[in-house]
Amino acid sequence: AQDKFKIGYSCNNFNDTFQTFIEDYARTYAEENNIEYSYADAGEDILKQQDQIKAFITEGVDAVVVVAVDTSAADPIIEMTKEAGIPVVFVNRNPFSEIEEKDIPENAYYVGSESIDAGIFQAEYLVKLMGEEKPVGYAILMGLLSNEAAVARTEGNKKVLDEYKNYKLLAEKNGDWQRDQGMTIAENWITAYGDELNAILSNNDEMALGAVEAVEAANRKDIVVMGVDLIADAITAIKEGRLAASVLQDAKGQGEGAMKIAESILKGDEVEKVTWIPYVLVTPENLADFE
Amino acid sequence: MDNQEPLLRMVDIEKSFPGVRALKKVNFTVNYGEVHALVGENGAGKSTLMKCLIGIYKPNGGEICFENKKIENYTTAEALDFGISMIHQELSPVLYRPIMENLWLGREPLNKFGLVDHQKMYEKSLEVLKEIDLQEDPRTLMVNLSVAKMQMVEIAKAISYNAKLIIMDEPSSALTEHEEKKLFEIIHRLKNKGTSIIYISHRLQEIVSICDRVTVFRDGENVGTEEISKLTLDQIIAMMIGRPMTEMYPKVKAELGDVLLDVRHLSHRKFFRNISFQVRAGEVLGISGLVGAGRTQLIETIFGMRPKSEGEIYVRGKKVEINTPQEAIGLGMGFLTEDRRATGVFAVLGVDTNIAIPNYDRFLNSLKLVDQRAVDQGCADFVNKIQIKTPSLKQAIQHLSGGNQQKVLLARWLMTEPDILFLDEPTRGIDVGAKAEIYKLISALANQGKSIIMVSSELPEILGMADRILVMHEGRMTGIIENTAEVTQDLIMHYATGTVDDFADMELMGEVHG
Amino acid sequence: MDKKQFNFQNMISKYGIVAVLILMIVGMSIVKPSFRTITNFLNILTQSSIYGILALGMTLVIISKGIDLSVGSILAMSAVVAASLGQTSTATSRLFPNLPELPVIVPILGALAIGTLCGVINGGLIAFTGIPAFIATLGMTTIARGFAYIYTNGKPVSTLIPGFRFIGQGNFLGVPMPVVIYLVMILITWVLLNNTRFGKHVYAVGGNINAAEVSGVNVKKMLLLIYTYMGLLAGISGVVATARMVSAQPGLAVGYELTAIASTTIGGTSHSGGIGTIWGAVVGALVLSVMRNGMTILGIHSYWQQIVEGLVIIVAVILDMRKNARKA
Amino acid sequence: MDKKQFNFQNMISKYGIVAVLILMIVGMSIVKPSFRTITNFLNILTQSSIYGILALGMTLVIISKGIDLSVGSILAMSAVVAASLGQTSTATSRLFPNLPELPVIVPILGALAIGTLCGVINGGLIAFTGIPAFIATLGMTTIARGFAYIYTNGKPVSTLIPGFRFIGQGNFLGVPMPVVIYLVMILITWVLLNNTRFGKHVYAVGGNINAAEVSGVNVKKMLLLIYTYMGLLAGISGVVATARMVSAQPGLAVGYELTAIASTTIGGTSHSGGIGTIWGAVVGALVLSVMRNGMTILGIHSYWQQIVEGLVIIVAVILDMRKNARKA
Ligand SMILES: Nc1ncnc2c1ncn2[C@@H]1O[C@H](COP(=O)(O)OP(=O)(O)OP(=O)(O)O)[C@@H](O)[C@H]1O
Ligand SMILES: Nc1ncnc2c1ncn2[C@@H]1O[C@H](COP(=O)(O)OP(=O)(O)OP(=O)(O)O)[C@@H](O)[C@H]1O
Ligand SMILES: [Mg+2]
Ligand SMILES: [Mg+2]
Repeated sequence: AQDKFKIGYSCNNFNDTFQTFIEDYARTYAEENNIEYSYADAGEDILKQQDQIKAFITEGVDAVVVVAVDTSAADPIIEMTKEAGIPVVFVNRNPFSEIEEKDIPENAYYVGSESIDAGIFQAEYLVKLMGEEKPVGYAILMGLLSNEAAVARTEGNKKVLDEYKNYKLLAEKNGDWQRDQGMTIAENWITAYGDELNAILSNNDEMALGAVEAVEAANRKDIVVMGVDLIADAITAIKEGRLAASVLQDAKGQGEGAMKIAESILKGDEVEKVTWIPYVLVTPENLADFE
Repeated sequence: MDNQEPLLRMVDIEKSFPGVRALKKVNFTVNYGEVHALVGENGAGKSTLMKCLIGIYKPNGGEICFENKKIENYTTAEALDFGISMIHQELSPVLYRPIMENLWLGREPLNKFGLVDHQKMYEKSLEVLKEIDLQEDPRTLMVNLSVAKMQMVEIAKAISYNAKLIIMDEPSSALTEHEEKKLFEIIHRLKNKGTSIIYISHRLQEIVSICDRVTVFRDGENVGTEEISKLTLDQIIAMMIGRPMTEMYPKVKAELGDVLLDVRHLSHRKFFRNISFQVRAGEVLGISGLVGAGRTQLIETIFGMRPKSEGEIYVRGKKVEINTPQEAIGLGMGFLTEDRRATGVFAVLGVDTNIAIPNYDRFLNSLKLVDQRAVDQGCADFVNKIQIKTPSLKQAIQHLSGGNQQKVLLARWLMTEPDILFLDEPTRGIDVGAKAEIYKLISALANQGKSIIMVSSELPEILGMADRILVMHEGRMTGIIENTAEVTQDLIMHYATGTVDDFADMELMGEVHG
Repeated sequence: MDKKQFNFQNMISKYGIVAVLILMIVGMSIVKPSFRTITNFLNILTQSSIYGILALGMTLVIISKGIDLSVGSILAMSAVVAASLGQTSTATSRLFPNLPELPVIVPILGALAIGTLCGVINGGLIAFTGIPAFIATLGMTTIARGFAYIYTNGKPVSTLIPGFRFIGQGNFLGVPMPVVIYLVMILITWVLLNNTRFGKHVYAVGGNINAAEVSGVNVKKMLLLIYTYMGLLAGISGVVATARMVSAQPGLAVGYELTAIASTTIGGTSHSGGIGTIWGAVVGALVLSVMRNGMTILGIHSYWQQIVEGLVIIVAVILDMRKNARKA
Repeated sequence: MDKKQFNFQNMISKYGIVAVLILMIVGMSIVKPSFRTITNFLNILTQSSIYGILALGMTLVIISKGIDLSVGSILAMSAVVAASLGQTSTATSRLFPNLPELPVIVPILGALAIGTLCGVINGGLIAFTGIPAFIATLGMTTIARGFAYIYTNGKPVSTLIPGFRFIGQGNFLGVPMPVVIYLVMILITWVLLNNTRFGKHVYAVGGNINAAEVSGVNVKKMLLLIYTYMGLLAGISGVVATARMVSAQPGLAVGYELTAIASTTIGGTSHSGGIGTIWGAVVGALVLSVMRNGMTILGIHSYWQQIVEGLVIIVAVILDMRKNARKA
């Protein structure tokens, strides 16, 4: 007696600003397409996420969309959905990065971006800005240590910059994605490394904007700061020339994309196992396209 | 006799605390089967010596021989094994546990699986409680007992170790006549069994009646040990305070003024009913009764700590409703409570703060800030006036001897200059010298036109100080007596046990009305 | 039904928190039929098992007037140790590449050992240096967490031997294994607290440490043992968590200490020491997991979930207090 | 220099935590010259100001034998309120699109009001329902956080009027404004605790709540006021935090309550009530920020920083205890 699809969305952590954007788009899509939508926030707790998905299943959803708290612990989620006979679409964080597409379990799908790309884009742009001649000291502001994106983006930074012997990694420290911590850490780096420090690459915009405040307060506008996510504040900051660049992770593409995939599966359409939504580097030059 | 060597010999015991040398080369011996009294002023070092003996403190010097063996570096648990047990001056029950678990704490009976045998514990507890005549279910939580009953449980616990030596540090200070008699019976029984007892008390009468020998302490030194029969009370007192005592009860009849406090038909849902009395300016009203008579609850109700169920209270002729102690204090009342630890001291705070807490209003400068110099001055005055023994005003009160803590609390209330002062067992644990000082103060206050209501279980004190005596029995008033020369301890006991009851008729009427 | 009026006031003041729990369950069952399925009840029990086990130890800790803020970190530390010793030989990223595949008991014992060790350190610090439990365990929180990260190099440890899967997702007579383990630990801890000398002394230490001391209780040893037991339970929780996820992460169980403390406190254990029951800890943990499960099923937005959770904790404890109200 | 031997043991046992702080500063200054610059010291002070201000209130709370777990959330709530009332009219995403640009005092008062309100609720619950402070403030933690998210819809609030920039990054006679605000609050709280009747009663409530009641202290009113003051300080911290970042996020200051509690505890305030000083809270906060600053400057890896931080907290308190050691 059900003509409406019911989809459960399990968010890793709603205190992560970027996730709220993805979820916004997913929700909007559901509303516009007559899909019944339930939602849960795991607060960065894997077990809680499992429990919430179980509750979705109990409640009788037709599919679940999941931002995995930890991609290494996706197995139990896949298994419980398989048992319930419903598909699971992972979004944003990729549980299948280490396996071939054909090995992905039959009821599981992924929509998202390659986290490492964001780090690579930042680093490449940095090289473009600073050149290869003079020595460049940089530091990395990392997200929550338990987070795959934090690890992958940092890896992307290093992967590129390790190739250039003039680029020296001065420090890396986690600021838990938070702006205030980004600011405090940047203040201390500026003191510690002085003129040696030329760039701060941040795993997200929030921490990057904190670093921008520290840089300005110390009158060190020569320090290049970059973020990831392209949140509204970052757009403004790039426009004002305070932030050098950000990397757009396409929230709309991911949020809508995941819902679309889930809907298609339920309708019985043929869908790809993995849908890539590419990252885009956003700099003052191409900013206008994203406002 | 092979009793040449005493049961216990403590030689040259030294003990210091920061700022205080509590014991100065003290020697002390206890013979087999004797009841040995230990007396001295507050802070003389009695409890400290006993705590060294039971293993709570490690002495800084000296040696201890028990049963001819040198013992050193032992814990309380080991002391209990040697055969030494102790009733502590400061009550220390585990409040929210049953009586029986308190009794057997640390040596709970086990069954064959190594689990606690509750049934056996219950039965053994019944036996022990029977021995001290305490009719309580062993499963009752300690918190539901009155102070006196808690003390009886402590006594029961100490004797249940079947120790060779039992230390009793002021066991009777929380007891009334009835329990005290019980305690003496127990002591006699123990003595006949050959148990030795060290008995510490400030009630010197008791000592004369039950002890064999007495050791007197002054300022951390042993100033002499004697057969009790060879000394008079006055001699003991003189040894304690270093000079002869002049007069214990300096009671002068004060000029009686207006009625300050008028209590009419006051009842509490649970603890007492239909209590009426008046107190005039300059008058000392004594309240007497057996343990559990409800005296404490009566005062607590008047003072706004418990809700009354019926009756009225008039202060200076005006009807008042008192719902909190703050309101009571605002009406010029003060209340020295019975349970020093629970409702008296701020253990970790300094002597100064302990005295000044209700009084900061009078030490504010023009900016409404506390003038600490004035506070210190005010406190120092009282410390001198009632001879509180403390190394400094900042000393945490928990490090003072019990008696000195009591004096600090008294100073607290004297400083509020109350018109109506309630004193619940005001001299509990206080030495004779200081007692006399306190009586002098009470008298002086009465002379200044204050009303004093004094609850006391010490009949001599009531007879010595009160103008009139209100006696309670099981939550009822059985008499209000003018304290004339004809009034005897016996008479009061008759009222207190309910064998004489001036208000029996009224009670009946009350019943009909109720 | 005819005459017996249902009386909310009465029920609450008689049964306190249990009444709250029952009302929550009844209320949810009426609103959402999917709530009152056997599967869902087993889910709820499974969900409460991990912090439920922590709450058992926390009850002892809090009765003894202590606190343990480090249980979440110890859990994570134990979990990654268990996982690292329990990877299949085919796992892509093995922490110990040369380790043979071990029987599942080895990782389990490893986890319990590491949990116990952390507990011993906590207890030792508290007992022998006299620093407040709050500080000792706060320090342990960041230390154990740091080691968990270093041990795993910040990466999750996954692809575990099938033995874990049984512990996490298998069942015994229809009861999920995590629940079975929880029930066993409830029973053991209950006996420990109520029927052993150790248990009586836990109450004494918390109720009146002086009384305990003068009665010959070895207070230091007691503190050491209490935190050790807490550590052991954190280790057990770590195993259950690893088994449920069939993997372990160093960032696991952040904030679980608060959930465990909240469970015991909701269940009536007093932070002033000497008062508390295992029964209360179990009910408290259930209140929290019924609430979380219920809100997810009702589809309440996570922002509002936070608010409701806060309100429920407060209201539950207020109602429970009224039961105990004995002011004259 | 000749004869006066530097004696670590002695110094510690005399000055306790202050000696620890000095040793840390001296040690760092030797190892890293960049540490001993004026800028860096001002940085350290600025960085400690936010949780330093929280620690001041926490000192009162803990002296009164309470705890406040909600200060981080209250801070965040106040911060987003301040930011929402202080956006420029040109800001791209305005929370209140029709609000005119207000003088900076309005958002400040708004933040203080909201902080105070949360404090009043905490205090009211604790005083009038009698639930443990742990529970009341744990509930408030999630409630205030939830409202902060709902209020902002989960988004950061930024592009603020210049007045904020002055508070966050301006200075007064060369001293950064956050430090000036911190110093003023230290002074006010110090006078409050040491020179007012209120302060004396805080000690009394924590020292023995029953005795305080009998001595005419209005215990309920005291509890209400203590948590209210704590809420006010959280509001002030919220303003400082907003001003420093010239924006505010609902996820701000998670875990700051633990930092504040650790600061006071390192500074010698006792969780058993009645003991503690403002001075200690200041030193405790400095110990933490010197350590964090130092480790970042030394470039110690985040994983190891956690471990070092835990160790320093424990060791600092152990050393401080030895100063007070007066066990016979
Ligand atoms: N733990 C402690 N720290 C510091 N000083 C202490 C401590 N215990 C006792 N004192 C001091 O040692 C002295 C002896 O105290 P003690 O309690 O032995 O006296 P007492 O003779 O038992 O007095 P009372 O009759 O009042 O009980 C006192 O001056 C007291 O202040
Ligand atoms: N908190 C309590 N809960 C229940 N009953 C209590 C409580 N406190 C006291 N009682 C009971 O109330 C009665 C009166 O108590 P209490 O011993 O205080 O009277 P009292 O006349 O002041 O005696 P005392 O000589 O001990 O001061 C006793 O039966 C006691 O057991
Ligand atoms: Mg004594
Ligand atoms: Mg009494």
